Amino acid sequence: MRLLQWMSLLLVAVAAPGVVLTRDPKPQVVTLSFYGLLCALMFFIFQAPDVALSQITIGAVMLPLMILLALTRMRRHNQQKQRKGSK
Amino acid sequence: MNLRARTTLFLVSAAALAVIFVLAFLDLPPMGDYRGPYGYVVTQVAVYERHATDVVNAINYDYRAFDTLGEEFILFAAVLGVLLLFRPDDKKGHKRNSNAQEQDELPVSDALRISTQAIMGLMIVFGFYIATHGQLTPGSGFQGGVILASAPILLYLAGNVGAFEKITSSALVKVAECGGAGGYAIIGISALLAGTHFLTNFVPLGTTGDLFSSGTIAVISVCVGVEVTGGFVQLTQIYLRKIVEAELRKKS
Amino acid sequence: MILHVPYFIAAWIFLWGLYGIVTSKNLVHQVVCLAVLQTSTYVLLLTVGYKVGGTAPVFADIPVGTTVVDPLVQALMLTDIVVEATVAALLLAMVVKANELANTIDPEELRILTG
Amino acid sequence: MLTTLIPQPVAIPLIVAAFLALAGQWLGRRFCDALSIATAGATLWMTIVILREVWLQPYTYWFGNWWPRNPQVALGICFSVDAIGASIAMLVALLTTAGLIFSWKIFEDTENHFQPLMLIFMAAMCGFSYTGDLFNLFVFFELMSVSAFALCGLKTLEPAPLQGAYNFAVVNTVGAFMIVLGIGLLYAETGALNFAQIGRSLGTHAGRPVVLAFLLIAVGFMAKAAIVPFHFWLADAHAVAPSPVCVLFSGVMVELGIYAVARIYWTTFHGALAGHITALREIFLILAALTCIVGGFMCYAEHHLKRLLAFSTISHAGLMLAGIALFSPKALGGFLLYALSHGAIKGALFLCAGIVLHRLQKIGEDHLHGRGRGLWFTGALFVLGAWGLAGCWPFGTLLGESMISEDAIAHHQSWVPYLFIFVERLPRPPCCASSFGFFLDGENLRRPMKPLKSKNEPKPNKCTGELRS
Repeated sequence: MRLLQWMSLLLVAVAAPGVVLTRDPKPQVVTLSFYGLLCALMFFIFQAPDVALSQITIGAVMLPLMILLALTRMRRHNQQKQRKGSK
Repeated sequence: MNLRARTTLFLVSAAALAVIFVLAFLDLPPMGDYRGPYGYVVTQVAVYERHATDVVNAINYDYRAFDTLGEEFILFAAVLGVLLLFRPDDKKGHKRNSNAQEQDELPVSDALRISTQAIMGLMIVFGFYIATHGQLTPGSGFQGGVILASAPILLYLAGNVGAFEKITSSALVKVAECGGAGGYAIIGISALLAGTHFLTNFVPLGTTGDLFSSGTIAVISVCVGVEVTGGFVQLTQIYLRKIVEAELRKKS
Repeated sequence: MILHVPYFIAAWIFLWGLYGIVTSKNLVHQVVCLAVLQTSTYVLLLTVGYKVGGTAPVFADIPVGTTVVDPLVQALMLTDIVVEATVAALLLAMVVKANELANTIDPEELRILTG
Repeated sequence: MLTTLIPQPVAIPLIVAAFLALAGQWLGRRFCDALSIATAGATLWMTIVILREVWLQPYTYWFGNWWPRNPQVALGICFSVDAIGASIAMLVALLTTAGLIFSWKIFEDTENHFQPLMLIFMAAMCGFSYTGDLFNLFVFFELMSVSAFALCGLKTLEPAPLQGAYNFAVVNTVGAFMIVLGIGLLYAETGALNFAQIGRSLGTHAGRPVVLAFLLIAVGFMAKAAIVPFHFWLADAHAVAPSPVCVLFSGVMVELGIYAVARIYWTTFHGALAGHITALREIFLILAALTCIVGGFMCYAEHHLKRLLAFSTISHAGLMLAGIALFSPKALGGFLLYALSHGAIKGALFLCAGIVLHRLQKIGEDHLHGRGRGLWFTGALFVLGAWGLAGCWPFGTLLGESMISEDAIAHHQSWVPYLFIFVERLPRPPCCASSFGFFLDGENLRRPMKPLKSKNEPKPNKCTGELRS
């Protein structure tokens, strides 16, 4: 149990700079989702199942999904802009 | 200020901040040495007083329910804000495409369609289960609501764009969001009418461990679930709507 | 000392998130960094409420009186998660809208454009 | 009486907001306006009654009827309403009512999202000034922030408002997370969230975590109050937000940030930090002085009317911080007087600015309206307001200022009065002049373009009349 706790804490500690240093938003969504899962795992190991469930639904699914949708919408807008520009 | 200057400034202040943090944290009780008293008292009395077995939810929806009321209205205000931001051209686009909703299927393989629909059914059942069993097991209205809100997206993934559009832009979503949030506050006010303090339990507590136990905790949890479903459906649908419109236009 | 390391991890994550926000060249990236910064509060609260040998504070299968971890910090974290998700949604909407109006999501360029 | 009344300034606006957001589209614009104004007015009445009841004796209200148990462990959340919190809540309700009346005809295209957000904003600020629980304070802080971000991005046709709102949101959210860290530290030390209980539990000794917790929480709230390292968002946000929203931002939100620091200090840290008080006083006073100076200088350099007012808010925030930075009851009283009068005056000024901007924009569009008595009346009000901000007789700013100054001299900080002179007296001539110039130029520039047409001057503005009274 002790070992698991330390491992989950260290994983989160290592993953956080990883997310920050992924400068391109699209891969960053993937790392963020993974980071969210790691956090959820940590909550679970630290006996916080309620929080773990929230974290999985929000941090690992909903938030990356919203970012992905926002990115798609922005890309679409930029493409339309370019098409209009080329015409 | 350019990037380099900002980074240097940050590094200097971060170093100072790190020293302060380390110094202060060394004096905290070490991990695993929880001193209380809040946790000790509440775990002793919660099950007895509130007939709820999940103490976290007993705190969230009863002892500190007023916090949760604020929290739900944070979500409510954020949804209003997002709707406000996307107000003008979305309205036009919506009108333009309301007739295009009849032809609604995008080409995807049958295997994908059937499996996503099966998963969607599972998610809905699971979301309902989580949202209604908040007082007994981990998870509550909030988590259940988020699960329910992500179900329609599977519909979109399965290529059933028209159905997605129909479900997510119906007035029901709005009713759910406002009704859930308002209902929570109304439950609080009802306690005043019953002659006690705001958000006091005023319904029978039931038997500990039953589905219909713990009084207002279960009711509030369901309210929150309804609101969160409505709120998050709107949040995701706002982005998807534009994309959906473009795809429908491409097809017609 | 070793048992204080989780607190240091919280500070570590906080500083990394702050670093990301300060040096970000993309508003979406900045929003994600804000989410990372937020997780430092989770780590801190989790550590504060942890009790050696405690189980989850759910008395469905265990009798009242068993050693459990502190339920209050978990309730606080739940609120925290909601706050983070909603703020992020609002910020993302602003970023999308800014991109539609100014055609850029670089904070520097945006600052030049808006004066 | 009080028992049923105290939760209602928070609960009623929230319920009405949910109702309006749902049913507003079917009920029609005028009905929504009327209902929201009625709600704000009712809240104003309730806050006044509460203020009268708690004037002499603070009152503690336990939500969910969870009274503290033996030995003094509070499981629930409480509102501990005292005269200071109650009067600030009254100011909140007053300014919201004024802002809602002002916006009767301005926002036609907001799809009934504006009034619910204003009501939520008001409820959050009322809750913020009443609450007696640390985490509840954070929740209302966030509720206030989120509705403020949304209101700030109301005009979505240009990128500048969005950028202002975005910067505002990021700075404030980082501040909010610092507050959570501080709460976590305090909870680790004391295992409580109730102000009074934490205070008792800390006793008279403060370890390093407690000092850090106080600093983190204070910094988080000061980000909201636009104290110097965090001042840059305020001018952006104020310049772009619509005028009725600016009224609330400048009139109360900034004051609430400072009030929160004072409240937490007096209810929680007063005993524990007594040993560090001299150092804290120095730090806070230096921050206050910096804020005053930065705000003052930027005030000189500014010509945009709303930005001018925004920078003046920054320098006055510095003064108010000086009021609480002395950490003495008398200066706190001075702060309260100063905050109340500054809030009312600044609110009136922003409304005047709103009238001017609105009117000139209309003139620019159709050259129809004359600029007769209405605008002169507004101009006169504006100058009167500027006079009040300068801390002159008969405004409350003078009394607040003298209380703070006397107390500062008693604490051997004799330079604080000069700070007041710097902020209040020196920039006033240029400000008044520039506002005069603004009104006069507004007249002169446009006169050649079209002859004055109108006797059809719109009705004199109710909101300005009400605010001054």
